[in-house]
Amino acid sequence: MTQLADKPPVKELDKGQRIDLLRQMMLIRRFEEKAAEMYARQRIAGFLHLYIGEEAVGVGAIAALNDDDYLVTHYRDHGHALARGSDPGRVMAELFGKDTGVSRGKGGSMHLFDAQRFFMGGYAIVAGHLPLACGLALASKQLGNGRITVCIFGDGAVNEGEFHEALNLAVVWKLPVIFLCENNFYGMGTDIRQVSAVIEVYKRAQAYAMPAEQVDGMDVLAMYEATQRVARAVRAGDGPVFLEAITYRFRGHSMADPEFYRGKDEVQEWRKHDPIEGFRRTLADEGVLDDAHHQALQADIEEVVNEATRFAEESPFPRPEALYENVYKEGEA
Amino acid sequence: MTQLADKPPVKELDKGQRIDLLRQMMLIRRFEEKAAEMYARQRIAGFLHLYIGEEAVGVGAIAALNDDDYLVTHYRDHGHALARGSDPGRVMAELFGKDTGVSRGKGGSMHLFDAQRFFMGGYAIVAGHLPLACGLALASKQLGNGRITVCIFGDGAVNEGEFHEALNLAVVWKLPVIFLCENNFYGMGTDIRQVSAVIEVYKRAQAYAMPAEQVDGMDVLAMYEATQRVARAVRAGDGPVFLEAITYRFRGHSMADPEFYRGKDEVQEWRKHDPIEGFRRTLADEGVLDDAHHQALQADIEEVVNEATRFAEESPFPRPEALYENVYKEGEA
Amino acid sequence: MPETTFREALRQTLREELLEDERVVLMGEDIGAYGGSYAVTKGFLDEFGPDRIRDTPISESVVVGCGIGAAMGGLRPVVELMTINFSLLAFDQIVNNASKLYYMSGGQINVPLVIRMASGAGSQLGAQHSHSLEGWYAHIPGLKVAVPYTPADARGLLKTAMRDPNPVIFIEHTALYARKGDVPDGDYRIPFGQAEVYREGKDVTLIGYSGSVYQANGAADLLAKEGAEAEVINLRTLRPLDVETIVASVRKTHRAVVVEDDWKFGGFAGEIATIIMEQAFDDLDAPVARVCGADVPMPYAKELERAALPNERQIADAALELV
Amino acid sequence: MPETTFREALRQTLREELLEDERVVLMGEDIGAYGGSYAVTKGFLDEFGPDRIRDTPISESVVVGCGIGAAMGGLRPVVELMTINFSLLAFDQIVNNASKLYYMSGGQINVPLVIRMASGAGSQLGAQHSHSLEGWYAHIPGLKVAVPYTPADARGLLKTAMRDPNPVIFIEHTALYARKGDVPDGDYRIPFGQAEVYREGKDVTLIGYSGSVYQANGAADLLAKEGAEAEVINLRTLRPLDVETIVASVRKTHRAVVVEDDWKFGGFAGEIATIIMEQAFDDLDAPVARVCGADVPMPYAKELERAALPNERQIADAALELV
Ligand SMILES: Cc1ncc(C[n+]2csc(CCOP(=O)(O)OP(=O)(O)O)c2C)c(N)n1
Ligand SMILES: Cc1ncc(C[n+]2csc(CCOP(=O)(O)OP(=O)(O)O)c2C)c(N)n1
Ligand SMILES: [Mg+2]
Ligand SMILES: [Mg+2]
Repeated sequence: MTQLADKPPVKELDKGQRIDLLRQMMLIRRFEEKAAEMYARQRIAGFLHLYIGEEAVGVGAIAALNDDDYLVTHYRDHGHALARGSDPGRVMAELFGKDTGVSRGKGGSMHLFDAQRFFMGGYAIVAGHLPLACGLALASKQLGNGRITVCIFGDGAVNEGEFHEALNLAVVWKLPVIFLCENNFYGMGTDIRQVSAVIEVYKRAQAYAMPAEQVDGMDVLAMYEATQRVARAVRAGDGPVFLEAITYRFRGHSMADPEFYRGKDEVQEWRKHDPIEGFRRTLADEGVLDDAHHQALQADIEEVVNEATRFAEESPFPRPEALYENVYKEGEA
Repeated sequence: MTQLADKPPVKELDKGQRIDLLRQMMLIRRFEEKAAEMYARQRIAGFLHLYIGEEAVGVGAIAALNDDDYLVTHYRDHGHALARGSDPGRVMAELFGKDTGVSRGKGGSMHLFDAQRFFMGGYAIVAGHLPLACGLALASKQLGNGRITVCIFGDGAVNEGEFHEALNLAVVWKLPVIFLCENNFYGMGTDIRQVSAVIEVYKRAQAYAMPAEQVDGMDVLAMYEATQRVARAVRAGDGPVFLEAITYRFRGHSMADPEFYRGKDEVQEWRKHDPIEGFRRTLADEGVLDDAHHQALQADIEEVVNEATRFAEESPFPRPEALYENVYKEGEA
Repeated sequence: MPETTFREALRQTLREELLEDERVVLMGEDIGAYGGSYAVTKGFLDEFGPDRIRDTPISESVVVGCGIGAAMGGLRPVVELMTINFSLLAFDQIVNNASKLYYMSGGQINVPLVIRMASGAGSQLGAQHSHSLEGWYAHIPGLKVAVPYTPADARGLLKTAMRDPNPVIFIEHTALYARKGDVPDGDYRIPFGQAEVYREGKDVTLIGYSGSVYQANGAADLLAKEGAEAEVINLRTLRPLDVETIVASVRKTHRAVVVEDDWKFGGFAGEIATIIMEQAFDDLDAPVARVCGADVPMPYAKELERAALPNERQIADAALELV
Repeated sequence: MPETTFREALRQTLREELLEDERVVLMGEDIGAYGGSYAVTKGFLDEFGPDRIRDTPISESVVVGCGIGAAMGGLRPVVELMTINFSLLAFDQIVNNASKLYYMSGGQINVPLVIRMASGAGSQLGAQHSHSLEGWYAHIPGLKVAVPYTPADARGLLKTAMRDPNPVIFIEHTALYARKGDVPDGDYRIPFGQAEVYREGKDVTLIGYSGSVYQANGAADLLAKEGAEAEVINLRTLRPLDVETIVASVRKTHRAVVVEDDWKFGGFAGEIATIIMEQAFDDLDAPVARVCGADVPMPYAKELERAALPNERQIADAALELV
């Protein structure tokens, strides 16, 4: 199942593939708008972190990977799971805490897992998953299965000690990892300028002599291009690479966020760079996607999201016995 | 008691002061040779980490500080305490685990404390004291007492997450700290080249836009010069500075070290750069110190060390009740 | 005695301390611009400025270590760790530095530091965000651990913590922030090591702390309906622990149930049960019972989470089994 | 059954595992060029090379996290943390990732990882290097905790740990490395959750694990001279805990003393004592006694350290008080 062949360079993407990138972003957007609605209707609880505004980062990057490349990410993970191909119904069911959810209702929004798709989970301890990425990459290297690991985290994770330890180890052991930082300028309510000695995050990688670059995270093709290119080098055994995606979160940190820390105007300014609307226009200008086609896409996605919500709604909750299941695995390793 | 005035530039050091630098290095060397002897005679137990070969780093740096500047260091701390002026008898008594020891026999070799001299301790968790340095510096800044904090650690500490967190915070809050790394190329038995992505340690500071430089740690005057110069800037409020002292440990990591990991020839090569013999020659060449004077120094130091050992030997062990003392401080803060 | 919330009691007390003592400095993630993840420090940044209300990077280890160093250097820092879950990243600083400095230095250096952290589960935050680990802190000599239940506790224990020359772990159960109660004003302090008999009874002693006093008290209501008078003890601090009050109550009721959100196996409830056995063995009519969290990582699903936490009915039933 | 040391038993067993399964990889500080701080991995680097014997930076958190990820990715990693003191820096990885992944993922991802760490005090290493915190690991659902005492335990429990699909914390008391004993060769495995009745007796049950079995047994010798027959139990694993063997013994002797190096207050000894009370209350002639470490950070001075650790005489006296 390992596909050593890399994904095609961005210029070789055909119309269908490019429209699919738009479709994926639209799906994530709509899915999360619905999730927010369901949160308000108390179908979903706990923390719900929306990816709205950042869709191009995950969609562009993940499309450039092989299906069996490992993915580990933080708690803002709906978009990453959907981009990896997880079933929207099972993801929504997880948010609802249903037994049919990708994590059987035990993980919730912050802990989506889909091991079949090599989606190794969303993690809620900031930077706590970076070390796991090193380990997954070490395993791939040792087992020679040609897989690379992509680890997604935010600008806030960069000041955790584990960020430092993980980047150093990845370089020292030449591990096949892409560290992908979603720099949306805020860690919860804290402005990166207030807490980071160096705010161009990619420069932090210099301390480890790790190749690093900044990418426009509002441009899905730019994300695809950069990821596809560095993935080849990483898969070839050149060691880890660091990508900083410049992006912005249009919504609050989580559903509870009063957003005292940033101005409405700043948010408005960024909304002008909406990655979905922007890419739709590009495709329209290029004559790849006309309005009729776009409306058809919207309608189709509306249907998928409604179906996913219906599925979640109608699915059963975990049985009471489930409480004590999956604490330990039986048998031998 | 705060002395805002800085120490004089290196070229203004008079003969007496320069001879004293030599004397301090000689004292540390002799003190530790005796400690090793006492360890063999089981007067001292636990871990004993000798500073032999690295004396110029601590002596040069500490001489360039004010007496009330804070000092925090790692477990290889005898040299630092003696350079700060702690009584050799009380330091030896601590190694003996006596009640007269600087830490009342409760700390041991790795945990020398002399708060009166603003020597805020030796710490045994690698990099665990870097955060404390930030705090001491924050207090000085907030209280406006003009003190700076010098934090000494090894090359092995730079891969700990706390190193990263501390350097970032120090820059963000513009804290008056000098981070002084004693790069002796090995962390216990591990060669820095095996575990550090970037082996020129001072370059790690770039990730935080912290001024950094490399200093010859076998040259006591070079250490004094660099420390005196950066201490002025740090005290003036320019923020933290990073110093990397290139040095070498002539003995094993601790008394138990079989030293499989490095060649005898390498050690021999470095011994040629003995900081004490080198500086003695310089002073001799300059006519500052003749053989007679040097022998007098040696005799004097022999006496000091013997006296310190006698004091330690004759001092009482802590009373049994001491076990339960100093767990909690009584009264109000 | 104006009525106010647990959150507001903390806020007012911290504010008074900031006004009273220049050396008091607050540090933590999102305590400034964001206003505190549980709004305890709301408005402080504007009132006291960025030098005293310090938003930190997401770097728990250096945040706590910096608090320790600042305390060594003469400040009276209050570190907010957002939640106890993240304190695991600062564990080494707390265990190896804060708790040991006074001892290791032979009494030369003490650490007057307060570390606040929200604790507890119950709002479907999942396995990594639902810990109740205060028992671990109570295990460490050199630390003190405050576990307020009422808004009055919040004020009285925080005032005491702020004047303690030793490091204090201050636990705030998230379920309590919005709860109201009378709070004495002025220099109201609750000494550490003095539990409160929250409710008197003669048939069984229900022992809780922080959030679990609520379930214990609810169980006492059920028991009252079912004809048993339960005494409810609010421990207030775990270290020092008020053994006297616990033992005195058990000598009277001859039965005890310890209630704790944390996992039972190897948890702090076992310490309380053992101390009761050690000191009131002959007074016990039955073994001390424990009602604690289920021995599983916390699940997200609402009903599973509910089933994983101690509830009134379980506690009442455990008590009835002893009677 | 050749006689060998605890250290050598571990070394041979690890070597066999490395030879048998390509997926076995060792990672840790100074396990390669240095030969292991306790010489357990001596010679491995030469025999198996740097890909399988991986010297790591001093970065406990990523070392453990990398071990977890490697296990997720199909390897059978063994992480050596040098000592349990440094595991505090990897605590978040162990508590929040290793122990919870199988549950959080709804059973999709398990973590077959062994984390070895030296534990215990007694050689004057001071406060920061003398912890015995295995009880904390035993508190965490999702982990298993092995605490070998004899060289045979070392081999048998490590073999079992290497085949467990779950994360195992493997504790090696530093006082045991040089101790000798008979070690069965071949595929010798000791199932987790089966304590050993190390010595039979009818008057009192002395319960220990890891290093403390030694003091318990020494106390049994003293008691024998003083006319009491003590039964000594070697727990072998703390999680799972062999409650049956403990309770069966107490049913016979009616008295128990739990011995633990760690601090008593809030320690694991309290769990054992409570379980005995819960399950054998009517068989107990006296409260279960605990002999544990003194409630202080570990002092350096030899005599103070000795006084801070449980010793034969204290244990014997505690037992005699019950008889
Ligand atoms: C170790 C840790 N500290 C604090 C938190 C609380 N917290 C959750 S998300 C967050 C901000 C993270 O910001 P960033 O990494 O930039 O990701 P973003 O939310 O912006 O996508 C914080 C502080 C946490 N989950 N883990
Ligand atoms: C957190 C932690 N991990 C591991 C150790 C064990 N250890 C003690 S000293 C040492 C090497 C430190 O090397 P370095 O920082 O270069 O200082 P040096 O001994 O060379 O002066 C190690 C790994 C420790 N004390 N603390
Ligand atoms: Mg962010
Ligand atoms: Mg070194």
